[in-house]
Amino acid sequence: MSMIEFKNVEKYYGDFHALKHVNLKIDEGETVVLIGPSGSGKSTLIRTINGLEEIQEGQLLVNGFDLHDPKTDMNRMRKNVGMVFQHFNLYDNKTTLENVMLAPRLVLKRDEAENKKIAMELLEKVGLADKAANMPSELSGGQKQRAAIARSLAMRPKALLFDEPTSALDPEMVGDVLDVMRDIAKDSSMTMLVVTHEMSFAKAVADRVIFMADGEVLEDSTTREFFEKPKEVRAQKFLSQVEHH
Amino acid sequence: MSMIEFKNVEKYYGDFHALKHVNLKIDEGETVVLIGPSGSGKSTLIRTINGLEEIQEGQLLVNGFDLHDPKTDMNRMRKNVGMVFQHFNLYDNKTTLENVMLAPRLVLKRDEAENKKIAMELLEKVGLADKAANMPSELSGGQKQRAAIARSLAMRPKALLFDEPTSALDPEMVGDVLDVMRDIAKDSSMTMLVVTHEMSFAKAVADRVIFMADGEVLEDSTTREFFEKPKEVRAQKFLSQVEHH
Amino acid sequence: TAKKNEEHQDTLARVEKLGRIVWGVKADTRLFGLMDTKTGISQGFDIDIARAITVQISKQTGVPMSAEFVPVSSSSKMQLIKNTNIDGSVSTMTITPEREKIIDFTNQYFDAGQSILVKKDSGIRSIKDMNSSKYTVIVVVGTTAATELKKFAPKAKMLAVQDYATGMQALKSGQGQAMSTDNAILYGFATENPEYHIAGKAFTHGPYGIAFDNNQKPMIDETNKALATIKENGVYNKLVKKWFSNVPGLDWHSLEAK
Amino acid sequence: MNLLQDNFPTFLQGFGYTLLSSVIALVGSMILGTGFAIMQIVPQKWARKIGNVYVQVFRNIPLLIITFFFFLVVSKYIKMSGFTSGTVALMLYTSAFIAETVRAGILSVDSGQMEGARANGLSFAQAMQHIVLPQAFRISLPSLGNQFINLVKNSSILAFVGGLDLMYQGNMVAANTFDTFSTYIIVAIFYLVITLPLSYYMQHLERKLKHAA
Amino acid sequence: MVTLGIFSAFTPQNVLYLLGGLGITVGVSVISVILSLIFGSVVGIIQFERLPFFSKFVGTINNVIRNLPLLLIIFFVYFALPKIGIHLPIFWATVIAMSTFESAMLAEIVRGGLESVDIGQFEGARANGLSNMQTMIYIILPQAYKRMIPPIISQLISLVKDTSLALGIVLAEMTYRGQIVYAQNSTYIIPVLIAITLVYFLLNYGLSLIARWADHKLA
Ligand SMILES: Nc1ncnc2c1ncn2[C@@H]1O[C@H](COP(=O)(O)OP(=O)(O)OP(=O)(O)O)[C@@H](O)[C@H]1O
Ligand SMILES: Nc1ncnc2c1ncn2[C@@H]1O[C@H](COP(=O)(O)OP(=O)(O)OP(=O)(O)O)[C@@H](O)[C@H]1O
Ligand SMILES: [Mg+2]
Ligand SMILES: [Mg+2]
Repeated sequence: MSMIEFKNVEKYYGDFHALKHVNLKIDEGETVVLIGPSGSGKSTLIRTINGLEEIQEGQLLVNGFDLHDPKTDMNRMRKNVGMVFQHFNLYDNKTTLENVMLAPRLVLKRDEAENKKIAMELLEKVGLADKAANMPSELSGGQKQRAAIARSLAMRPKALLFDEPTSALDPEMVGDVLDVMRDIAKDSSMTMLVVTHEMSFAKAVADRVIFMADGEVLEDSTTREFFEKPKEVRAQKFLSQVEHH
Repeated sequence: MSMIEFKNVEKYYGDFHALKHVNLKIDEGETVVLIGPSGSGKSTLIRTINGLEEIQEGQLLVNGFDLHDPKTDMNRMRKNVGMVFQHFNLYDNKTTLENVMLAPRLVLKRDEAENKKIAMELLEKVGLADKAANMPSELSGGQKQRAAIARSLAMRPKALLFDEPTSALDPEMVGDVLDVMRDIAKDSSMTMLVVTHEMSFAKAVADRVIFMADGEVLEDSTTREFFEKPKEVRAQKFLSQVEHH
Repeated sequence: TAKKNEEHQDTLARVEKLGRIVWGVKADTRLFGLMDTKTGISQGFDIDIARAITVQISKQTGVPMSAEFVPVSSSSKMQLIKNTNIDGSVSTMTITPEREKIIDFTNQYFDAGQSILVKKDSGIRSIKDMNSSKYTVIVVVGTTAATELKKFAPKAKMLAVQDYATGMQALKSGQGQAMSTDNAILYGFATENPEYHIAGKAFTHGPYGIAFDNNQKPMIDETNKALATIKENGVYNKLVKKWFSNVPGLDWHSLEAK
Repeated sequence: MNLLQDNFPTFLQGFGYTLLSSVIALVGSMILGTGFAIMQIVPQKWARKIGNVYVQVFRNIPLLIITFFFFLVVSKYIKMSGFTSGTVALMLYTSAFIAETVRAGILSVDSGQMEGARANGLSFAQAMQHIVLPQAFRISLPSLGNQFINLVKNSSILAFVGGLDLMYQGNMVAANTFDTFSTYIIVAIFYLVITLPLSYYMQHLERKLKHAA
Repeated sequence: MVTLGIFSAFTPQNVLYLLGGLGITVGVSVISVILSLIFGSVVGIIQFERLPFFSKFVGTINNVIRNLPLLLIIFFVYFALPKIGIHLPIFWATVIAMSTFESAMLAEIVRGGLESVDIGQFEGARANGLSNMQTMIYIILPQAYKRMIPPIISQLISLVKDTSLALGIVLAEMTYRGQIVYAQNSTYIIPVLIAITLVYFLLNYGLSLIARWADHKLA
């Protein structure tokens, strides 16, 4: 069953055509990596999936919800789709633990004791149990990102979206975050879509790689195919640049 | 004849001992590079030389003026000592040309026609003649720094102080600024004291290198001596870090 | 506690020197001093009296003087005299012993007493009916009514506003059940607002005087003399007729100088 | 200072009413102001328009006229005392300024906070209430404090409508004693007792926030 | 009754009378604006300069004035100052009271504006040989004022609105004259209040548009 499906999607920022005729299907449990040069529309695409950006034409189905239909209840849809941002976007006014517990309490009305238990388990899992009582400003970048992942997981989403989760981190922090993500990807019921420049992560974890440029999906292949012989010239060029770096 | 002379200088910020027992002599026409780890007191030292910071003990002679003497006329002293800052500090409300012309007009009462001629020559020299009418906000970082240098030169100072003039610049801008500085250093009557991490510049241009750490001057050697066999362990360590980078 | 005022110059000398008398007059009080929006000068009995007095003093002293008018409010008129912003005041000002300690009054130029203005259908017949905490009586800051009210209806609440215009509006919008001040002033409002009338007889006696700063005997004497003259020569009665002959329910002849 | 002794209860009563009016108006204007601040940033165009018109109107007309309007016009239909009229006017007037302050505060909260909360499943209202507003209030605390100081000062408008406040009682004492100089000095001291410490505290807060930034 | 008021309240003579009040409102405002810009700048600069003792002293006085109700200051200048021999005609008493208060408010804006100028601008100028005074006049003030235009205009809007308080001492400005007009006939009250409100609104909204335009232009 497909978890996320783009059908002839067009997205404009004013006059600017940011997503051009996108067709894309991601099945439940799949782990997909989305790559492409800066400004190609990766963030735009991923943000449309949980409704942070509206699309202007086509159909976008997420977990059965039609996002282009004004009658769709976005808040209900979002319960099932988590998102992790480049700049973490932790709640600056809440402790790490409260960051994780807030949405389940408010949205899922999860029982307080259970909520706390689940939250602590998740913080344990991402290696932050000892930072539960700290404020985000007291965490390092890598810790922030792991907290943000725990926060997303607490909602028990069916799909998780990552928008360059490691690119704002100091190099020594990247590993920890990727480890956590790898862990999540192992869970076969979780659908993951990840924008990243970490090619080693993509090679190791992704089932499929999607390459975008100028708002278009240029290539959509299995990981092995993509890294061994990318079909598109621009994808080849992009790969050589990224790996060289 | 010595242009700048520190004799047992002590400088405190409140309780913090920022310059410890500094003794230092820089002769007229010398080009000296000052290096050291972050927080070692380089900026503090260079800022005392044109009176932006007060010293608490010892004697500091600049071009014959005793800076620790409250009777010293700082404004007169400053006519002879220019300074170039890391963040340029151009006058944001004046054009490039006006930045260069303002101090000579107000302080030296230089004749307007002559002032303009000199200013344009200097802008020519730093490669900014075509930006004379632009506001600082319209210049790139490298252009700003070159304008700041021209502004300092317009006062025809005997000494020029540089506090990390290139460290706020994008890499591709650094070269142009260093070129201009190299030019100035060639003028044998100009005394230059430069805080920088650009070791290639130091090697090529400096007569002497001074190494500071924790508010103390730890080493004061000729450029060749310093780079070939630094005496101090900390200087060795520092060099290896900087050059590795 | 009022300070003595020796340092103030002699008012008569001042007005003679400047050739004008600056009178403080009301601007919001029908019949006595109501601003004429066309001329920007108040019109009313007080203004006409001030004019007549000025003319008369000019005659008496042989110094030609003009009358100038500055609008004052009940709350500001005392201060303005003390501050010599105005030379004198003809502004429905009741002569009271407390005030006489601080400023000087001439002989009375108009007889008045405090009353209440109420809605005709209110059932209130006199101030005594209002001695209850369920009633609010509207007064103007700095008037004698504010002090007198405490004696006659101690239980009633008091609402003091800055001027009569606001007071009347406040009465109409139900901020209080009565407005209390001199009957003479209330007649003006009753004329204007037929659904309101004056309830009961005046419960105080408080004639109006023309006021000057204290220790101004020469000025007081000149003014008293002028006042007596216009009462004698009929000018005063003409003004009474001009302003009060059309007030419903008022026997204006009783106001005439005998 | 006989004057102070003789009239102390009067001054104290006035002080009490000034405080009471200020606190009521503060609470009311915080609620209203926050509401209108949010109206100005929601996606719905019509709500923004209404919010904007409200703020512009109340910011640009004198408080005195709003007060008169309630005291003389509205009270014909809804009974309200001078104190109430003045306090309501004060509340509406101040709420426009608070709306501006809070709106600026909200806009200065990183947009990532709202996005993070929405993506995390919170509704717009929940995200506002739990995440954005608390941060916005913190940022705008110094200017909110200054609004409160203005509010206390502006409460002197009650004197025009018999609001029993400090200024009103001061006028009464001045009218009775003619000792304007001492009276107004005493009134000034009473006002300063509230406003001056607040004002110094706000300056301190402002400096602290600036350093933190 | 209300509709009747609307037609008869605005006779030519009433309108002229109210416009005269507008003239006084504008007159008081303009003079006070000029005075308070001058004094506010001086006091703000003194506070900013941190001169030993003097700046603290001026700052304290400024804080006291700033934290008093303007209405109190108006009453004080008109009713209390004469006690110590200072007599002012009503127009000037209003102007002095408003200028005193608004200067204190503007001084705070000026101080804040100066403090928001990057310290590097001072250092650049000082190192370039400019004196303190020259740095202030040629470099700091021009930059600070540019940034201060919007808050200064908001303060000026307050000033225009606050002229209405002078009705407390019977200055014949617009609000007072409005009262006089509806004292003639109480059905005039609603139309007169609305008309006055509208005039203030247009005056101040105009000013705030200028502020917004300036903000845009400078950003
Ligand atoms: N809110 C917006 N308004 C207008 N244009 C926008 C907006 N957001 C993005 N764009 C434009 O849309 C294009 C795609 O942007 P997007 O952020 O999706 O790229 P990206 O692939 O994520 O790039 P990067 O790798 O730099 O994050 C860019 O040209 C960008 O300038
Ligand atoms: N105004 C100040 N008040 C208090 N401490 C200060 C001040 N300026 C600098 N310091 C402290 O003095 C020490 C020396 O600072 P300085 O800026 O001179 O170092 P630096 O060698 O220039 O470092 P960097 O390479 O980072 O510029 C540091 O510990 C710094 O924190
Ligand atoms: Mg992106
Ligand atoms: Mg430094």
